[in-house]
Amino acid sequence: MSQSYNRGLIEDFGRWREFSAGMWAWVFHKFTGWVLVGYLFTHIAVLSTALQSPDAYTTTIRTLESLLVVRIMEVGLLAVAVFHILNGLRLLFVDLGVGLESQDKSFYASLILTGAIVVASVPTFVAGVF
Amino acid sequence: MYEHDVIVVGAGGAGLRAAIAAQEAGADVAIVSKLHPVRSHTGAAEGGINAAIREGDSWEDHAYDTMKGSDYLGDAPAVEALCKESPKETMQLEHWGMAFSREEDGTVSQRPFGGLSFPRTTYAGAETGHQLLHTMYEQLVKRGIQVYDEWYVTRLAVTDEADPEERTCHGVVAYDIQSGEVSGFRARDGVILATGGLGQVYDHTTNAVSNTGDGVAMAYRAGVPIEDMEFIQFHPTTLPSTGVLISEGVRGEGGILYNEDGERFMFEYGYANNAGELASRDVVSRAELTEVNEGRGIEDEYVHLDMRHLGEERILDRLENILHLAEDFEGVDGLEEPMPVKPGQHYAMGGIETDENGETCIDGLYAAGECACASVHGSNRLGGNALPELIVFGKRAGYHAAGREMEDAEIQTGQRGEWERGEVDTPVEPGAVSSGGDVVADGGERTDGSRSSSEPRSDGGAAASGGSSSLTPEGYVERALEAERERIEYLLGKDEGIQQAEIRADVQMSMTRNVNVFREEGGLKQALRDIREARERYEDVYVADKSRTFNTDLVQTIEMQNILDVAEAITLGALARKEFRGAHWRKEAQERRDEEWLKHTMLSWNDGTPELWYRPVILEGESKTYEPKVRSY
Amino acid sequence: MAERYSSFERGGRRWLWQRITAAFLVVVLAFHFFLLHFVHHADEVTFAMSSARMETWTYYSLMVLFLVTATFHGVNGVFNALVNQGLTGSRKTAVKWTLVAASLLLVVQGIRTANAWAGITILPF
Amino acid sequence: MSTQVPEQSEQESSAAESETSVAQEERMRQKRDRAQARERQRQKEESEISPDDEDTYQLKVFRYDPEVAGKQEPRFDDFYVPYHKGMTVLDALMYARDNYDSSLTFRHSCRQAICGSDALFINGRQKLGCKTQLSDLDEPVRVEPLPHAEVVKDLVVDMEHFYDQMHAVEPYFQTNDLPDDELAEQKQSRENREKVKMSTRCIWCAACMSSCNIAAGDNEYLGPAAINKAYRFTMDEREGEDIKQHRMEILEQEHGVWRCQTQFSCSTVCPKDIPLTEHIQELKREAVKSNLKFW
Ligand SMILES: Cc1cc2nc3c(=O)[nH]c(=O)nc-3n(C[C@H](O)[C@H](O)[C@H](O)COP(=O)(O)OP(=O)(O)OC[C@H]3O[C@@H](n4cnc5c(N)ncnc54)[C@H](O)[C@@H]3O)c2cc1C
Ligand code: HEM
Ligand code: SF4
Ligand code: F3S
Ligand code: FES
Repeated sequence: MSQSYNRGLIEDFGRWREFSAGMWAWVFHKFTGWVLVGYLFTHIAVLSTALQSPDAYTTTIRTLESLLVVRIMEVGLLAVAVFHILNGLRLLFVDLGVGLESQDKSFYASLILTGAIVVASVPTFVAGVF
Repeated sequence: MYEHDVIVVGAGGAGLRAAIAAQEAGADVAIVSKLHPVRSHTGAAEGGINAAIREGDSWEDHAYDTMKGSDYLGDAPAVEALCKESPKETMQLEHWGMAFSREEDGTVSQRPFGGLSFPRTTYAGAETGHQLLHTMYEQLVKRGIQVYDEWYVTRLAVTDEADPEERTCHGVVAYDIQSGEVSGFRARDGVILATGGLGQVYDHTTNAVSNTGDGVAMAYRAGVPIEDMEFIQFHPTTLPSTGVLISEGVRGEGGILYNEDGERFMFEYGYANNAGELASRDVVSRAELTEVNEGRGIEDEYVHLDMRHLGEERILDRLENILHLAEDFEGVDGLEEPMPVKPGQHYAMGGIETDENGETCIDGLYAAGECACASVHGSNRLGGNALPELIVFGKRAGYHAAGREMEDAEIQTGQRGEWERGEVDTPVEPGAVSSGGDVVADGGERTDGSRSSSEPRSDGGAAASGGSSSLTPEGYVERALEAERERIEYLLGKDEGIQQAEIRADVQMSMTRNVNVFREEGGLKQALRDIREARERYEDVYVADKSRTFNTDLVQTIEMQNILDVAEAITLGALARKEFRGAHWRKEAQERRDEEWLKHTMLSWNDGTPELWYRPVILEGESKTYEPKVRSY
Repeated sequence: MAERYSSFERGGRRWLWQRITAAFLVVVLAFHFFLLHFVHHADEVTFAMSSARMETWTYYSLMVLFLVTATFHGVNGVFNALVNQGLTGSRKTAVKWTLVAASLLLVVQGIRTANAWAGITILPF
Repeated sequence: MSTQVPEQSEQESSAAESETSVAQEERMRQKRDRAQARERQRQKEESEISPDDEDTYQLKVFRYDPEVAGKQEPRFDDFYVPYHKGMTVLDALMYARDNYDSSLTFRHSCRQAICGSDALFINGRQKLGCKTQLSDLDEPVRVEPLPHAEVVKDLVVDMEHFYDQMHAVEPYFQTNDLPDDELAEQKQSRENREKVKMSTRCIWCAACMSSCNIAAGDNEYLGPAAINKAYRFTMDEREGEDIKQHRMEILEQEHGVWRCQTQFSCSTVCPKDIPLTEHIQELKREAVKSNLKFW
């Protein structure tokens, strides 16, 4: 057909307001997955300071751990990891064909559980930085 | 111009089966359809397909039931062909993978249906038509048969001999709804009409919005007689706002009908003291309308069908889909409140006259499915007999059009000298309006280009004028194409006038008021006057949407003419037939009159002045004659 | 019809491995987090402690396996995501090998670190 | 059931006669009055429908026409439609078209959720117009063409791509063991028919395809409806093992089942309640299983 109106990118991605549970789960899982790979690379980079000398390693870790931002980022990392794990489990069940009818509920459960775990572990994470 | 051996118009069950058969017979076939095939209304059929496939059943019994159900107005050769071939065709569907419901032993399930002496209705849940339609479309995809979908066929390209029986059909003209292109389709071997029902003639119907009787009207105007048009089946329980069917199952399980005053009117007013709500479709429909007409209807429109007393458990178990239908389409919770219902148009028994091979009297023109009348249903169709009709006669028409040898037909088509002429006293002239001026909207124009409307006109350029018979087949298609282009340009060019929606609503209302399950002379005449007036207004019709892209306004405007011609034909037949047979009831004559009326009502367009005549019914079957009996169960 | 799709790739294996690694990671990642943030607090980490753990043969192999699975899982996930977003043709091939290279680098670097802790020097790097 | 039993027609006429009483006339008079009142009401409604009317629904409808000046830039038009109980979005659109603007264009046919022509984007959800009660929606009711499809005009979208995907999975029954007797069926167990039952209900409305973000991003992705169509045959025991293998190969290709990221929107919007995600997931497992066999 020669003439037709293509509503373009906005059409494709501008509908987030209308996303349903499964789509949000997908978006979050993607996001957390990427953050985790990113972290994995940085993590190994930081740890490799051990190759220089034991002391370099210990000081790097100690300095980093004494910074509040790093602690906060760690909490963030925990949130990301916990959500990815929980939703990952949800997806594994979906792949096995278990509980598909309550997929939206299990997504909300992952969210709530993530929140709870993160809040509960904040004290442990920030302990000693102040 | 497009060219194929066989052109099938319409892609419902009948059209798809015809196309597959024509291809099997070696033809290059194409389907032209105003809807994509899977959108066809065959998909709405729920009940099932009658086929004598089991031990203890026989095609003879099926034929007997069908003939009895038809109130002895079916033609035996067609009825017997249907019943003999239905088993094989039904199994063919099964072999194509159709998902029929199954018995424990893996064979297909059958259920009892009204008017059948054996439970021979083969079904697939409550969605037999959907499964049938999709299974056949799948075969179409497999075979790579070409489909021109969303092409609206507007006119047949037929030669213009004075006698319709000498005419030949060379193709069709169609309008591409998506692009606005008008094009000719030349059919080297034949055109098969499979355009389905005509429910949109009424304002309340179980039929789809696209069931506007196009095929019947086009064939009629091209010269093919149309048969038994007055026989329209009404279903007593349809939802008022949409016409969605509420199956007989509700009443079967014990559902009760109440009027506005909460009276169980089937008994209280003695419409059917024995059977009550379970009386036959026509009896219940008439009872409901009597209630409404006498002021006891709810909102003067409908009655209540109540199933609450059956209890939630039983309803959920047996009638769950009914709950969904009432909820989705009427916003009513059947567990909490009674459901509104009223009678709705359901099926047209009549249609394009064909023989049992699907051929019309015009050479190269065939018809199958609901638009055709080989006459298997006579004056009343049995539930479950339409789907087998699609596959049996669709296939026959397909083979025949593609040139496969067929047994000679016993039904003779066309108007023959020896057959009785009919007379009917009409308050206004039926047929084409002959007002002066440049009006192409209402029909064709003379082939010689003159547009003097005082002379008879016809669609498809079939006016008898010398010289043009020398045209080549392509020439005829070309000429029809020109005429159609002109009409479309005219409609789009006109800037003011009246819109089709208004005329359509008026005709539909009048038909529902006057040519419904109740028919009496005064009402029928009123309908004819209304139709006449609508025809006159249609002369001034215009299309407000000027776009060439997906112009549904234009399509509906063209459909409107078909609605007019078909509505008039129904009314003329109803006015002529003074008896009560099958679905046709006349106040003036409330019994069946075999001495006088054991014959088909035939109507020929006759270039704009409809002519009524009668053809005798063929009751002699292969090995027995079906003697008319009282139709009681 | 189906011809359009004649060149198919058996994506099924990678899909399956993504699930298998995920299932493995659930356990190990949880263990990892728990051990390094709750049992031992991160700010108390020293080379010596890490070293002490790594010298245990089982812990060492678990961590290497952890690294390999996480890398596969993460990188494969990223690659899938890009392919799903419409990455095709030569760019796809390029990205694929870049990712493979990056993963190798990561794994090698990770093992070297672990070796440093564990005091293993047999490997050439 | 009869048309010929004489008592019945007598009953009918006697019922009619005895009712021609004073009461009956009174009824008829009331009925005429009511009809007139309704007619007046209707005219009133048509002449002065205003946004604040209690019994009207406001529709915001997407309009676009490549040829008509003023419609080439997409816009939303407001229509105020008088409401009656049971009115669906499709009814409202038809009313607006027949009474206000005959160029308002949308596909529709059956009005009963079986033809699949009127899947629309209604208040942010893919729904069938004919199966959506106005009373279930917040006002104004926003009606748009299906997202992720090219708009032909107003609410009509180009369906070709959807049809291509449906056709790409060899959507027809294939078997090697038909019974020799043309009058005998090829048996199928009840369980098996039950298993494929939901998948056979698809009406090709494309709501699922429109709701799937993956399908939006990858034009070659078969999409939930086509995969479901393939499921219908793959799981049918009447097709043999070799054909199943062949079907799995089609499904496993790059743009096949693996593309699905289990977003579930397809299952959420399907008007026929087909568990699409479940079917896709089952096929993924089938694919893995059949691959394991060859490892
Ligand atoms: C609600 C309902 C339930 C039913 N249940 C049963 C049942 O249980 N058992 C039974 O036996 N029967 C049943 N029937 C009757 C039966 O379904 C129909 O008679 C039958 O499906 C008609 O099929 P068809 O192929 O003739 O037409 P349709 O399926 O209506 O197809 C008509 C085709 O023609 C095309 N077309 C029309 N006009 C044009 C044009 N001008 N140009 C191009 N194309 C055109 C359309 O696009 C469409 O593809 C039922 C009917 C209804 C309405
Ligand atoms: C701990 C348990 C984990 C579980 C259960 C898990 C589960 C999953 C699953 C099931 C997927 C596939 C989603 C899909 O294809 O539909 C996935 C994707 C992904 N995972 Fe994990 N994962 C875990 C840990 C990790 C870790 C440690 C990383 C980082 C290295 C990671 C990075 C990713 C990435 C990048 C993706 C791809 C996301 C995308 O689609 O864009 N995951 N995960
Ligand atoms: S699967 Fe459901 S949503 Fe998708 S096309 Fe079929 S009926 Fe429509
Ligand atoms: S929405 Fe799309 S991602 Fe899968 S579950 Fe449905 S196809
Ligand atoms: S009109 Fe047919 S599905 Fe809605």
